[in-house]
Amino acid sequence: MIELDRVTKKYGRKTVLKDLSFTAEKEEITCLIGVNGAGKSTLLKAIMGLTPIQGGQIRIDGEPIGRHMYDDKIAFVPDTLTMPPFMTVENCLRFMRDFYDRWNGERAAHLLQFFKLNPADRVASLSKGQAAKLNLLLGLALDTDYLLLDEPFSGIDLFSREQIISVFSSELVEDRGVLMTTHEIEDIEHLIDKAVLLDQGRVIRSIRCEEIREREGKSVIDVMREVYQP
Amino acid sequence: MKRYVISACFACFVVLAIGLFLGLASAKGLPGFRLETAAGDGKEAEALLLAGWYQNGPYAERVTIGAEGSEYESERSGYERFRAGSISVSAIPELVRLTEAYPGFMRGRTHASTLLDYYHDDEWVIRLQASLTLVIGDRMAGFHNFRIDMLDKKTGRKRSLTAPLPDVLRNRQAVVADIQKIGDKLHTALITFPWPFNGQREDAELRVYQISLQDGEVTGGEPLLLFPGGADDQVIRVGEVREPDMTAPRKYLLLKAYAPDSDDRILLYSYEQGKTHTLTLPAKSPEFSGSLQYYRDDSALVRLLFAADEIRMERYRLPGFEREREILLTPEDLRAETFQNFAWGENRLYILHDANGLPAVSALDLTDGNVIWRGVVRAESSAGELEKLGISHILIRP
Amino acid sequence: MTEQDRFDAPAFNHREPVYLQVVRHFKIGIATGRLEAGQTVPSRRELAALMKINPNTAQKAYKEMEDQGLIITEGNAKSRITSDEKILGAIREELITEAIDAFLESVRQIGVTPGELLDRIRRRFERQAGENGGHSHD
Amino acid sequence: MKRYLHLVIMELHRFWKIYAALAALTVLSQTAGLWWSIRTLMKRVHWEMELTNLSSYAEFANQYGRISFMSAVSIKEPFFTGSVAVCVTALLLYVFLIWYRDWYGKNTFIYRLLMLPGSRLNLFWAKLTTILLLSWGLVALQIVLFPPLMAMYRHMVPEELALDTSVFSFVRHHPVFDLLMPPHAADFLLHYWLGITGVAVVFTAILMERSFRLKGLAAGALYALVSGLLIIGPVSFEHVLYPSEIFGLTVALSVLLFVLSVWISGMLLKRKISV
Repeated sequence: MIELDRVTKKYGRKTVLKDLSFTAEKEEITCLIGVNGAGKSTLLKAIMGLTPIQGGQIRIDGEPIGRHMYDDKIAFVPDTLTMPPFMTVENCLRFMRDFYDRWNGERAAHLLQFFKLNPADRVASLSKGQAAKLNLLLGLALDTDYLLLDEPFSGIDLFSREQIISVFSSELVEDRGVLMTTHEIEDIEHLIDKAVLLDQGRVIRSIRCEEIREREGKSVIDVMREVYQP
Repeated sequence: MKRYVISACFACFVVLAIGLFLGLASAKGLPGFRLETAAGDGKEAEALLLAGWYQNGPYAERVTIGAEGSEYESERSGYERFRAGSISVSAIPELVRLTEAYPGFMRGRTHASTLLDYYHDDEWVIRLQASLTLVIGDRMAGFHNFRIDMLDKKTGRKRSLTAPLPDVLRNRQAVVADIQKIGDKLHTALITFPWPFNGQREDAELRVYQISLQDGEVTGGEPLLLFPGGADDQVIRVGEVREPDMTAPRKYLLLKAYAPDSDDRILLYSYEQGKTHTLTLPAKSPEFSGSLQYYRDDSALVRLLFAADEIRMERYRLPGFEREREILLTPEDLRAETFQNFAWGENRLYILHDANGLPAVSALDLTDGNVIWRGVVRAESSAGELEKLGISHILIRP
Repeated sequence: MTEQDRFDAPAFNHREPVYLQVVRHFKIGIATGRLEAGQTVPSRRELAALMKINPNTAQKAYKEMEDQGLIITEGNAKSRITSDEKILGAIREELITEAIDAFLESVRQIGVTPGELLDRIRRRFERQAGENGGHSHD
Repeated sequence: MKRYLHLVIMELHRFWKIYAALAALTVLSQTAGLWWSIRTLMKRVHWEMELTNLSSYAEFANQYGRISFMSAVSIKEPFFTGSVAVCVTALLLYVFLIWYRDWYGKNTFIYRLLMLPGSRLNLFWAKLTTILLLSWGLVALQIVLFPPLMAMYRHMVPEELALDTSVFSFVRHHPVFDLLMPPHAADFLLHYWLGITGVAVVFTAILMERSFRLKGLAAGALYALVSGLLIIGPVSFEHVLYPSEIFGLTVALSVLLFVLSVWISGMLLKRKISV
């Protein structure tokens, strides 16, 4: 379980996250929803220890975050591919293999085929969709308990998007906890277990999607409408 | 895989190249020289070093040569060069000795100055400092005080005291000429000039104060005309006569004065008797191309006339200036073609000359003028290297 | 008929629980014969991939279907669709009832009399049957 | 250790194109410079000999002196010190770029680097090692370049005019080469130890800036300034301290600064750094 307990994050005088608390369970897909600037990406970075927080605590399976978690606990797929442009796709995979003990080479090879990526292509020459797929591949091929995804569908063509979405119903995310941010919920609404709605650095609503459908006959978008346009 | 191999090769290349470079550089690249004893006691060679230049292609390499071998300036480490060039290391051998023996006591005061002097005997190291003269407008503010630091050599304990300045020094400029510990008094010899200084030192005075090392009480200080009866309206230069150890206990203070168109005068002051006595000696004649120097120890004054083709040494016994002997030396006496340079040592005069085309040094006993030692420079590899070597002067080791 | 054809993902209604929609998808499959009685069903993971749904949802759908007796699991064997005629018959019954309810709900607002409605349905039904028959005779 | 080595190799790989260019510049510039200057000198010699009716090089050497390797170099000095200056400047700039390139551009590699398993201080060590290796690589190149340059000199200058010197003498008497590749092993280590300490201090300042942005920039600049003052500090007490004390103090302070820089950098990377 990823637990955020009254997390506060400031950039200078600007408070980006205010006393923010929520949890994301293992074996579930949790989606952070919010308009741009709601603090979604910052939140993921804070969980990954990529930016310091000024208050509160972040725990993963009860332990505070730290360098021990990068190998087998948690993997992060940022919203852009973060490999140097001079590297080839193959270089990227080797880089990961070199540094991570829990790199799953078989899965990487399988994903490479599935995404139809050419190992000899340079990062600099990849299309947006290809870059997003490689980015996802680098996260998915790590055998970690949790996977964080930042806007995995933004700016990606329709077919790539379908391919990426299909990942979430596959064994690739089975047994893992997925926490992703997005502001385009339509395509994946039926896929997610839990939605956490953020606004101005606060959690304003946290829902279990199937429950809200069953009890109130509302879609996640209906809830978002209620919340964001009262 | 390729990248790993390339990186490893790169690292190996770097280590090998630099290792080879430093390894080869550490081997002595420049020819070695040695000062070999040709006659006399080999121990004499240990007192001196020869300084000169070796022509290494386009570079004139500074080199010092001693009995144990040669050392090139450029082959020394940066630290050694820094050490040699540091202002906190004195160039005066007796102060170097004191610094090495008593680094704490000598800290920050390793230089010689006209307002600072040292005395050193079996029991004590004593330093007297006169605080700087202050000039305010055209007024002389004079000294503030004397400060005396004493180090008890046996216990290593340091004691300091200050003594007030005599009023008379408030309108005179002064330099410290010498200090001597006699009993529990520190005899402090000052040369004073009227202020404002008019460029003429005809009324320069010698004042010797006795400062009590118990309570700092200052007594004495009667003015003694430095050079009575001479040098009217003449600019004279006053200085101390060279001696082997300026910190050693002495019975007499010896000052010399030069003035244009006038004889040299040597003034002797006896600490015990408090009296002065002057010896007048002929100045260097304009025709004489060599140099004239005075040198002393506690028993005699030596007057040296050094020229490339002749050395004339006169010896006067102290305190009466009785002429003891005169020594005359020509290059032939040393089987040399010319005399090149000289240096004073403890009861020694070292003469740099050539011998069959090789650089050589001879040591003269100052007491009797006998040549007691002779050394020549030899090349450790091939004799031909000597042609590129030039010795300029003799250094006395601390 | 491939697995993919049998379980092809329907367009989900976001206002209704996905797992119930999966259950209905199964029921329609059984009713239309796309799924046969006694046939083994895909594993939870396979179903999620086939229908492009969250594995947790697939799990929940199977749980619901087991509760309803739609699929049965015996020991370690793979789950199968029930061969119980009573349940299979009830599915058809339920689907028809559900469809008629929905239909009536929407036409009630227009205000048609039951006589007119039945008449129209019959005529429509016959025409469609005729068209289909004509095609098959060609 | 494994991850550190992988990082070093990757960092080396990331710079290799510019590095190859620097190496090529060094080789070409120095070779061409020496060739050109010896040619110019020999032209002058021939012209002078014709003018003064000298018939042999030996006579010329007697009258005007010989042509040493040093004088050949000094005629076209910019080809030598210039190429060295370009290399030094490039590496000095890279001390900054080696960090900032991970933050800027479309692909912010620092995300990946900070998420690597193992201590984040590995990044610091790897980048420091890279800078040192790159510097030493150029020194090594210069070392292996000297013998061919000397050979070229001997080949182009007639024996009667040549004045032989060893590489070491040339380096010792050349202010720039003596600074960058002192032949005395102790000096070599000292120079590069102080250099690497300086790089560590600058790295720390960069990490301060990366952690606290504008405020960090001020803190980093202050840290670098104070470090600089501390290093040159002992020398300004030359009238009170003995050379051995000044030397010891400088070395001790540099060790202290190095350790402090590593510690601060480690803390910043662990707790304060932001992508």
